[in-house]
Amino acid sequence: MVERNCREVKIREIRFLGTWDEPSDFMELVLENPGWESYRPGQFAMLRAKLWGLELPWGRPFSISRVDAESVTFFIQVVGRGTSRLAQLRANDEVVVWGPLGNGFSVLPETPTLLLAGGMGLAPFRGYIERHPTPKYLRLLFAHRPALDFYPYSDMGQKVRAEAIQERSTDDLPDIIRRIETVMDECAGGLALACGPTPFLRTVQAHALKKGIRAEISLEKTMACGIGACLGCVCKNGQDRHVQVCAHGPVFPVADIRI
Amino acid sequence: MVERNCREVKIREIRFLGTWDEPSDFMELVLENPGWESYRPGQFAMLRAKLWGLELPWGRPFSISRVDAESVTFFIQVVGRGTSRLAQLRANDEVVVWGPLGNGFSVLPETPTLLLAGGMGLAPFRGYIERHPTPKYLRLLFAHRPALDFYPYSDMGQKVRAEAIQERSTDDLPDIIRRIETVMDECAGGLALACGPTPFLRTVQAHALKKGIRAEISLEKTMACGIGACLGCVCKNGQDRHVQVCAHGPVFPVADIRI
Amino acid sequence: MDLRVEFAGLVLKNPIITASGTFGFGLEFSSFGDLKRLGGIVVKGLSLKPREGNPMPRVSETPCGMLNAIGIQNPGVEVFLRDKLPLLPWRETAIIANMYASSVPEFGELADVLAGEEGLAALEVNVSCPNVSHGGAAFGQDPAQIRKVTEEVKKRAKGKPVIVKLSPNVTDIATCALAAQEGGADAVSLINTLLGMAVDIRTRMPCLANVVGGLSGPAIKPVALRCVHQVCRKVSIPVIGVGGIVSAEDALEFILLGAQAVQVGTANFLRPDQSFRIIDDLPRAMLKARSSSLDELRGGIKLP
Amino acid sequence: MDLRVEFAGLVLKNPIITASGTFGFGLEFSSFGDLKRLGGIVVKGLSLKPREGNPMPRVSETPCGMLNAIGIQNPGVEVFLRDKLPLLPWRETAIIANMYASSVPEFGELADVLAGEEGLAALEVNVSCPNVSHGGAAFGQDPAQIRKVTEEVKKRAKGKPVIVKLSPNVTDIATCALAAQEGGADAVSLINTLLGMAVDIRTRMPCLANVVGGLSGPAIKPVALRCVHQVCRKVSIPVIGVGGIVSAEDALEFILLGAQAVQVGTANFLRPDQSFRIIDDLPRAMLKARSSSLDELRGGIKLP
Ligand SMILES: Cc1cc2nc3c(=O)[nH]c(=O)nc-3n(C[C@H](O)[C@H](O)[C@H](O)COP(=O)(O)OP(=O)(O)OC[C@H]3O[C@@H](n4cnc5c(N)ncnc54)[C@H](O)[C@@H]3O)c2cc1C
Ligand SMILES: Cc1cc2nc3c(=O)[nH]c(=O)nc-3n(C[C@H](O)[C@H](O)[C@H](O)COP(=O)(O)OP(=O)(O)OC[C@H]3O[C@@H](n4cnc5c(N)ncnc54)[C@H](O)[C@@H]3O)c2cc1C
Ligand SMILES: Cc1cc2nc3c(=O)[nH]c(=O)nc-3n(C[C@H](O)[C@H](O)[C@H](O)COP(=O)(O)O)c2cc1C
Ligand SMILES: Cc1cc2nc3c(=O)[nH]c(=O)nc-3n(C[C@H](O)[C@H](O)[C@H](O)COP(=O)(O)O)c2cc1C
Ligand code: FES
Ligand code: FES
Repeated sequence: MVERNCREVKIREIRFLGTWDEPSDFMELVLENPGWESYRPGQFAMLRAKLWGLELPWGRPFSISRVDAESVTFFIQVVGRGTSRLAQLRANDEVVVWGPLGNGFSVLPETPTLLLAGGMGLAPFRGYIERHPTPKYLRLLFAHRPALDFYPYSDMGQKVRAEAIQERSTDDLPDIIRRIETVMDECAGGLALACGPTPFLRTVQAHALKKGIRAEISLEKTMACGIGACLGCVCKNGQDRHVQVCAHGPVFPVADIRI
Repeated sequence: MVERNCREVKIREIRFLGTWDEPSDFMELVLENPGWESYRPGQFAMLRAKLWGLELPWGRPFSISRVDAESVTFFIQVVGRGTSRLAQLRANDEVVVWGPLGNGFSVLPETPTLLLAGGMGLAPFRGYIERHPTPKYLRLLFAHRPALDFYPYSDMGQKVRAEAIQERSTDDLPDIIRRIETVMDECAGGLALACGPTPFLRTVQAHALKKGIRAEISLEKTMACGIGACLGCVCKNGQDRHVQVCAHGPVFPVADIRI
Repeated sequence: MDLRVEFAGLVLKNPIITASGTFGFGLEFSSFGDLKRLGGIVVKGLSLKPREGNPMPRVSETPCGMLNAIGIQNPGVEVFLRDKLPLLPWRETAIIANMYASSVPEFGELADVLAGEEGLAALEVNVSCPNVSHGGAAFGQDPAQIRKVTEEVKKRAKGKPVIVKLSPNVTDIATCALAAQEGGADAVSLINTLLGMAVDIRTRMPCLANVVGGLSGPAIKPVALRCVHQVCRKVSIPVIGVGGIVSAEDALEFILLGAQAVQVGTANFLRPDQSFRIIDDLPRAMLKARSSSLDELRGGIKLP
Repeated sequence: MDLRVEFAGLVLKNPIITASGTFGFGLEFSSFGDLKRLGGIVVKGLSLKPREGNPMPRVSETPCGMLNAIGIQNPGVEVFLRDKLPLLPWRETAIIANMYASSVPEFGELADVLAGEEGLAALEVNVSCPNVSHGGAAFGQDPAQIRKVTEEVKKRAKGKPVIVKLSPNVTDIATCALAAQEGGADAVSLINTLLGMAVDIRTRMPCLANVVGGLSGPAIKPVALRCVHQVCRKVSIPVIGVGGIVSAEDALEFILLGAQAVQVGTANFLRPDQSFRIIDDLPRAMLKARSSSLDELRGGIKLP
């Protein structure tokens, strides 16, 4: 495993992918690689811009979206105080990062693997696809609300069999849920990996448990430390015990966690 | 008098004049002019960068250094939290300003007027010289510690009779004090205006009172509101009453204030 | 959107009142906004005689907050009534006198002077000033004293609403609020500042000449919300929320907990038009809370 | 520069101790710095039996601070002693057990279990947790209870130093400190968190499932400094300063007021190597305070 560390690195680039709903921007944040080549997709890092000063005492967790020799990319939606401050940064500004943190998704070569992404849940799968030893076994189902151009989807769609469904209104939800269940059934002998909003994960979890499909889900919780120390990000595990999502997850086998 | 207002204006330029002593930078901050053509030199404004967020709840007071049709210039030394955040700004960033605030220096046409500046106290005299109806009556004495290049002195020296004395160590102080007293004596029938650190002002005040020289001094106090409301910036006046430096000053006739 | 609020005999255009000591006598702000637009103005603390206040330094900035130890500098109640009040738009905006005294009889005397003034909508009794060696704080930390002061002021208020301003520097603020209610208060306002301190390691001196001072600003909002929550559940009189409010959302948080109105203090230093901006922003914040009526929102907190 | 401090039978490499609940069991931070470099580590609050703690959400960020209502989730003292303590560098760094219980006898039992452990340098008695409905807070707000708990723990501590951690949610913290001293405490640490609250106007719910929680971080530093000042002037036992410390300068502020050492809490979330950075930075901050010795600086505040 790579050594977790806490480093100050420079921003190489901030690419704005578009503005959806006030004040929600989508952006890719490209940082100098702090030495994370051997990260496992599904792992995340805590980010903190130096200009936050003390007003926001916590870093913010983001999935590591992709890593190459020189850089690390995060795919970020502006939703609040920290993310809007990140959006104000410019190339060469410094950010503090610590990671890679938590557990990544399982990688089973030559096993049909279904990637279920809801919205920003797409982020970790970019690196997952890039690093998978047998990408032709991968299949991506992407459920989204804002237009597809805001996401790094087309890139990913070129590498694996991919399908996107848009939720234009809540009326579309039953169809989407059905579609998720259908593709999960189609992959039943393989592995299903999911990342997205909680209701989305609930659908996946319920169906996987019902059909006995091997599946893993990546949870999102507000995090203060990101390293298992504050006990602020817990969920109940299979034994009804509180476990830290940052340290024991964020990726859990579906049967091991209550959401 | 110009209407005081509170406006968000863009930064046109930040010119770094040099770094003296860690972490002390000297810079000129040029902002869009919020409509301050009729300001009176010696007046100040409160500045607040939007990126301060809530961590620093107060604006910061700076003398208005010069104003032209399009812009307002401040001359700023980085000494702490607010000024170092100002130094991180870039052109087109927004700052909140309110002003012009307080009282400016007296302007007496065709009266020999001595401008006594200590360090950053040079700032207001730049505009004073530019706006004076009879600049040939002006004379500038500038006491400084960092090298002269860090200050907008040469500009000013071209317009009026000027002299700079550097304090290289505290051993130089007696000479500087003597020099101040000598030039004050030379201008005794006119007006002496002083802006600078408190010990500098004390020298000027003591000598002016002793010799009955008409003189005004500009005081510096930590300010929260800048408009006379919080009572955080008071000094005792001639009647031993607390008066707000921001609203009753920052420029006071020497006899009216205790420092 | 109708933002009017009525309570304790007060009728306010909107729930945004400027807090004592942070808005001067109001006039200082008149070039930054129209004072008539404010829900109310609580003026700087007034005493019977003029007070010079504490020595300098009196204020110190802290992370997301500030300390002050002004020591109730004020020109005295007579000068206020003669020189300041007539210039304020008291017919259009509730002007509230903040009262400071160091004994029960003195509070009574001060109430006598203020009660007859047509221009004053209410009296706010400051029993919680941490910045004067005796008086203020001592009163505010003892429920029996709070009750006595309240009774005395109420007796002489000639029907004007009496608001008692409470200190958070106590083990149990709800008991203090109850004492005010029993003393006849028409409302309570809370919180005054938290007792705090700052030091400068270079000079090795406290940052305030008074050594300790009152902490205010966004830093204390969580404490203020907690106090308002505790008090709203204990008393039947109206509550005015104060502490760390800088935005319309912040104001609605207090109202959600049951406050009738709020006071904006330190935020007036963020920029002098901040109270006006908060008022402008209230309708947008109401949308965010999915509400079109303050009455609907008020006290609507969903507790587990 | 010699940064060693000795007090209450403890010998620390430097005055920087990590605060309970913010540094886990220490091991979580071992890849961000060498634990042996710390002056001490106070581990997460321990109870006799394992505790699951409060429901989620448990934490909420506030301006320059945070609220927590973890509710002393911990695996129980046995698991700590068996699985965690042996992995800690207890020969090189003072490991301090933070004790939580809901009655005097329970505190006594817990002390019995901990007292014999070679790996523990001291016991810290948490009589000030605001996040558990009974016990914690109630104890910490009553000097008589503080004294009783202290006596009980001290009696069973087998000579290990007993530190009593005090709550700021009281009218008079110095009296609480005196009660600890009279009960036999070897030192007091202060402050624990301020009782606070946050609400979300969109959901209309409190941000914490527990409704109220403890406020910590830079926001509370002025309150912590004031409390340490008040206590240092009242007690003769050593004082450990806690609350809002994020930098070496902050640490020296507390020492200037008389603290022997400090604890760093919320700052560990700013970045996980922050406590180590504070230690690295101490010599520079000492220069700023024109001092080359902590003993020279300690209590050196110049009061008017
Ligand atoms: C393991 C993990 C991986 C993550 N990966 C990513 C990622 O790759 N890309 C990404 O953009 N985000 C990701 N997130 C979510 C991200 O951490 C949050 O969006 C971010 O912390 C919000 O910070 P903020 O300061 O902008 O919002 P805050 O100011 O802290 O919150 C503002 C408001 O937004 C709400 N809010 C918080 N998070 C969200 C959300 N996700 N959606 C809608 N509202 C929200 C809060 O409840 C609050 O009311 C991840 C989270 C976790 C735990
Ligand atoms: C009317 C008026 C006009 C002013 N005009 C100018 C001007 O034209 N140009 C300019 O650069 N400054 C000017 N100042 C001073 C300026 O306001 C302060 O330097 C500034 O507010 C410091 O803010 P900060 O946040 O960087 O420092 P803070 O973080 O608030 O303070 C940091 C530390 O620096 C100390 N400190 C504060 N001010 C000074 C100082 N002036 N010198 C040395 N140490 C200091 C503080 O005591 C504190 O310990 C003026 C002040 C007043 C009252
Ligand atoms: C500079 C200053 C002066 C104050 N003076 C008074 C006062 O005279 N009377 C009073 O009751 N409260 C006074 N206060 C307290 C405020 O009215 C308010 O209760 C407190 O600041 C908390 O609100 P805030 O966080 O919005 O500032 C003062 C506060 C400040 C910052
Ligand atoms: C998440 C969290 C958990 C805490 N848990 C404990 C605890 O178990 N026992 C205890 O005595 N204090 C606990 N505290 C209080 C801290 O030890 C410390 O007293 C307080 O946070 C103030 O210091 P700070 O401002 O540096 O964080 C906790 C604080 C936080 C933020
Ligand atoms: S974020 Fe601190 S334990 Fe997970
Ligand atoms: S800065 Fe507020 S009165 Fe001068």
